[in-house]
Amino acid sequence: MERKFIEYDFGRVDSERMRLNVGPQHPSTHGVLRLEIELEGEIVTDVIPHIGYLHRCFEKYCEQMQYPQVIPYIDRLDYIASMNNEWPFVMGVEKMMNIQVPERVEYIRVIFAELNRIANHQIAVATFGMDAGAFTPFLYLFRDREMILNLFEHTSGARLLYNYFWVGGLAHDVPPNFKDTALNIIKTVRATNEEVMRLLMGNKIFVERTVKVGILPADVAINFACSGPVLRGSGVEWDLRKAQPYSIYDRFDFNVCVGSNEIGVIGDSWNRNIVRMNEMEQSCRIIEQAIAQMPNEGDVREKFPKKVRPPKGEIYCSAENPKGELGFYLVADGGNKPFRLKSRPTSFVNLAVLPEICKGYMVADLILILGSIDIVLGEVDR
Amino acid sequence: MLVQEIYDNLKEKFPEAVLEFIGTATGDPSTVVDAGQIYNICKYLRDQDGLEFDYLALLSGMDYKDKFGTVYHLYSLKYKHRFVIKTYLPKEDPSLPSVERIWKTANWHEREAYDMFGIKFENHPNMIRILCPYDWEGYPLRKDYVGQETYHGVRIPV
Amino acid sequence: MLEALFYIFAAMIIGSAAVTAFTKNILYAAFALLFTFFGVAAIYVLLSADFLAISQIMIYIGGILVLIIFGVMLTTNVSIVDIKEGFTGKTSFIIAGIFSAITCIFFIYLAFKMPFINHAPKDVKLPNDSTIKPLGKLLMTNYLLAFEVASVVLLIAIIGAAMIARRHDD
Amino acid sequence: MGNFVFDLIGKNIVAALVICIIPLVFILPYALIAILGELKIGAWMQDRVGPMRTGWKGVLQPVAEVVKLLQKEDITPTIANKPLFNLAPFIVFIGAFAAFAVLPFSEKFIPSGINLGLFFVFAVGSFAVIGIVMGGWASNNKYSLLGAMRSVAQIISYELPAGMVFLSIATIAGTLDMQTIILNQSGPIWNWYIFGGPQGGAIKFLFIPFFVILFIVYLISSLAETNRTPFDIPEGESEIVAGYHTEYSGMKFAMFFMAEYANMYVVSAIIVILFLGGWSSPFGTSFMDGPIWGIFWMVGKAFFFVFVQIWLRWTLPRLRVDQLMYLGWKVLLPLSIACFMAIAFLAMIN
Repeated sequence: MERKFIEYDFGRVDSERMRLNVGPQHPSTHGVLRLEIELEGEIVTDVIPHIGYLHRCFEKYCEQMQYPQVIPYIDRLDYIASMNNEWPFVMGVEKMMNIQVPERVEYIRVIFAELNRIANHQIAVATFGMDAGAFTPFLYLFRDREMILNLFEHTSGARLLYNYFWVGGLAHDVPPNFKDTALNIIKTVRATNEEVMRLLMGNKIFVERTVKVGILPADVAINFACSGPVLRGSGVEWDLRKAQPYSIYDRFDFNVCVGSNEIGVIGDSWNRNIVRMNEMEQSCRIIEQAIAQMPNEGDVREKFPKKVRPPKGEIYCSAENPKGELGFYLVADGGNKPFRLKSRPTSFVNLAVLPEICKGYMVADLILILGSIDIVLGEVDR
Repeated sequence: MLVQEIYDNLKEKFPEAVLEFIGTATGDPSTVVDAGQIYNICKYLRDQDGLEFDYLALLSGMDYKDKFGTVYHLYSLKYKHRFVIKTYLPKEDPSLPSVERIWKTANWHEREAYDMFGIKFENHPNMIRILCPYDWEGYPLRKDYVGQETYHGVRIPV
Repeated sequence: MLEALFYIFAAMIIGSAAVTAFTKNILYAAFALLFTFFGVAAIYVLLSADFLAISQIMIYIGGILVLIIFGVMLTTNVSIVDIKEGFTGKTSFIIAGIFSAITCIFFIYLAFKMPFINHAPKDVKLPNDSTIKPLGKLLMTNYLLAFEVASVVLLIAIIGAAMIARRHDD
Repeated sequence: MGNFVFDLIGKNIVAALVICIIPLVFILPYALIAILGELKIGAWMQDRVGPMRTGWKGVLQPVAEVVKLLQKEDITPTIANKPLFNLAPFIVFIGAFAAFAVLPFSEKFIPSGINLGLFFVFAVGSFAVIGIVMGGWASNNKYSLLGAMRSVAQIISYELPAGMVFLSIATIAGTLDMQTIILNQSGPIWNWYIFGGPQGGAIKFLFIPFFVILFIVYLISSLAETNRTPFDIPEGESEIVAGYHTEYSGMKFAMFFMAEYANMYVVSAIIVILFLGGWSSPFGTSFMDGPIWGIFWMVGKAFFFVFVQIWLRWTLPRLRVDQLMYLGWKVLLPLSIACFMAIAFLAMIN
């Protein structure tokens, strides 16, 4: 077959500038992302992200699958925060079918979602540190993440792709020592976070590297529909858990962390990460409260519908994922398969802002800015 | 503000362009508008005091079997209200104005809708495929899509 | 043994200098200079001029050669320019040949007329001690003016380079 | 003073060859130990066990890695400039190895006791620059070129503060010869230059702050000259993949690797010679002193600084290019010049 010539205009090419392909095989693109960057010396003048290397037709598959079968596919979107991913989908289907899940299920869901948020932020901060050349905090944070994954494994049987939140309940009940384990995890997480704050976030070199790098003003962030720590790092107090409380988040006392001018400038790479660090602490607080309030007895599977067959209609259900707002626009035609399931992929939307904020910085900064946005290519490409 | 009030406000401002209000028993109500007017309507929704939909959460392309469509999910961070707009497009050569100049985030969403459904967005700065390879044939999320058999000489498993 | 070393290094100098002169790739020429400079430094060592030898390495290899390579590399696509371009016709070839022949003969004549070749003592005893002390003394006494003037020239060069390299847009 | 090889077999060509080979014989096991140290110290700092499978507690891991590198396919990219691509690792290694010519190991062994030791070390550093540019350019890879350019800019910039440190020590010692510099510091521990040098009296205490500053300046510049963290910008793996040796594999990569480790030893040894008394014993001339103990002290002290480099690598993040240049030109250079002038002044009034 003859190879077609692909025409696309990426603007004027200046002969004195150098075009550099960062990725798809590059140590710090966090997956198979290809950035076509234009350099003037070491200054980045343009960035064109090319995505889709991991595209696997998620939405097309969903149209062929029955509702419960969709959940494992959803796990594979943002495979670092699978628990959180499943939530908006099952919540959407439950809303369509008018299922009120038991209290105990809600509490377990909150605890797991928050634990997974901690795990995700640990990876985000760790890999961000590694982008800056600090390797040791990476392993400290991964050591703690291991505990969270072990708990998930004991509960759901899987370490990464859990398939745990089901429509109307949960796949399994929690293990007997669940509460103690979770409290123990919180204790360790807090201790390590304190250490990481000193070792990494407060490190003079690290601060110099990340402060005033990749400044994302609040209005630009909103215009690009950024969400999660990227938006909150720019000082916008927007957290779906507070703004549109879903599930039982209105019962907990926690703060929405936003960036500040304290060390960096609002919206810079350092602030995006300090938001993540602070959110881990808030998640710990939520988990503590949830464990204290959680009912001990109750069946987590009693509300399973016999047939998952939402009535004709459509719903957009979103939840605050670690990376931002993950939503599913679900169109049901009354059958047992979704007519259309469109996801609002957080990383996809957040990545779109990258070309906007990294012009004029150096190559090394570009890598840091990319790291501070915290993308997962599984979600970008779907 | 309630969805109904926003709809009334919009209907008053654009009597011809706003076509229909779909309220469902379950799920979100939505408003169908004329595809050709989508840019003006969105601009109004963003800039009008009291509405200020500054956040485009999601732009999806749709294939309703007999027609195509686009769906816009809007938030207002200030007033914390949401609104859903829909457009319907003909089967042949679907195209409508781009809202990229209103919400930059629409850039990639519209490219995705083009990539998956072949819906063309006018005035879009860079209307090329985004997820599929640039020389892919067909629009995969259309209901009547039949995949390529080979791509650059490589057989595609079904 | 020293003589054998001398001939090895001399061959290296001439060979690499020939590469510098005749290669069509500018970068090869620049890198061949490395061996020329290094060979010259080695000859200095054989002459017991240790300070000179190390200065040769430092200034010529560490300074000038790096500068040349940078200049070649950072100038867009110079490394693929065909040097033969602009070489027009036989006339220039003949003129260049005549000039080089004259220069060559002149230098050979000069070499045999120079007093330091004809009148040098045959069995010169190379100094075993370092040359750094006498050099330093001479530079600070007899040749102080020349030394200082050289530094002024270098200063002017640095300031000029800084002026040229400065961005003019602000 | 002198050279034990010459004492043993006389001043002939065999002796000269033996002297040339001794540092090479030193570098190979040293590199293995340093690699093991890098792995194990990293593991220890990061709360893990590190390699455990090869040999007892994994001590043979570096050997396995060297064997792996030897067996690896030697890939030369088709669009690379082959002669220069193949030559570059050797030139880089020559640069590192040449410095060993003037590094004393003991009072009885220095490969070449020339009077210009410090100057020589300073000069042969430029070989590495040429080799790195050669490798980076010949790879025909943009990452390599970026890495090479960064590396050269970095090494040249940090040679200046290092040179000022050398000058200060030369001023106070009155020589550029390594052995004499060490001999000046022999005796009790407070004769070391970091503690103010051999001169006595109250003026010694005026010297100490300047020497400490110079010591820190040289420690920082040495990290930059060997491309170690936090100055590993030329090979910053998260930005430019591996910098100038992106395209190298197998033995040629091993040469670059070995050159880096050899350089680590060279700069550590120079720190020890300039500030910490070289091979002289910290207990004065009476205890644990002598040619054999000299080797122990020299290598032991140098290994401590190799350890410091490894330690920093696993602790600190990486700087950015402009910050690196800022530090080199606007902080270290003025600081070292000021210290040099102060020391020259103090030496004059002393």
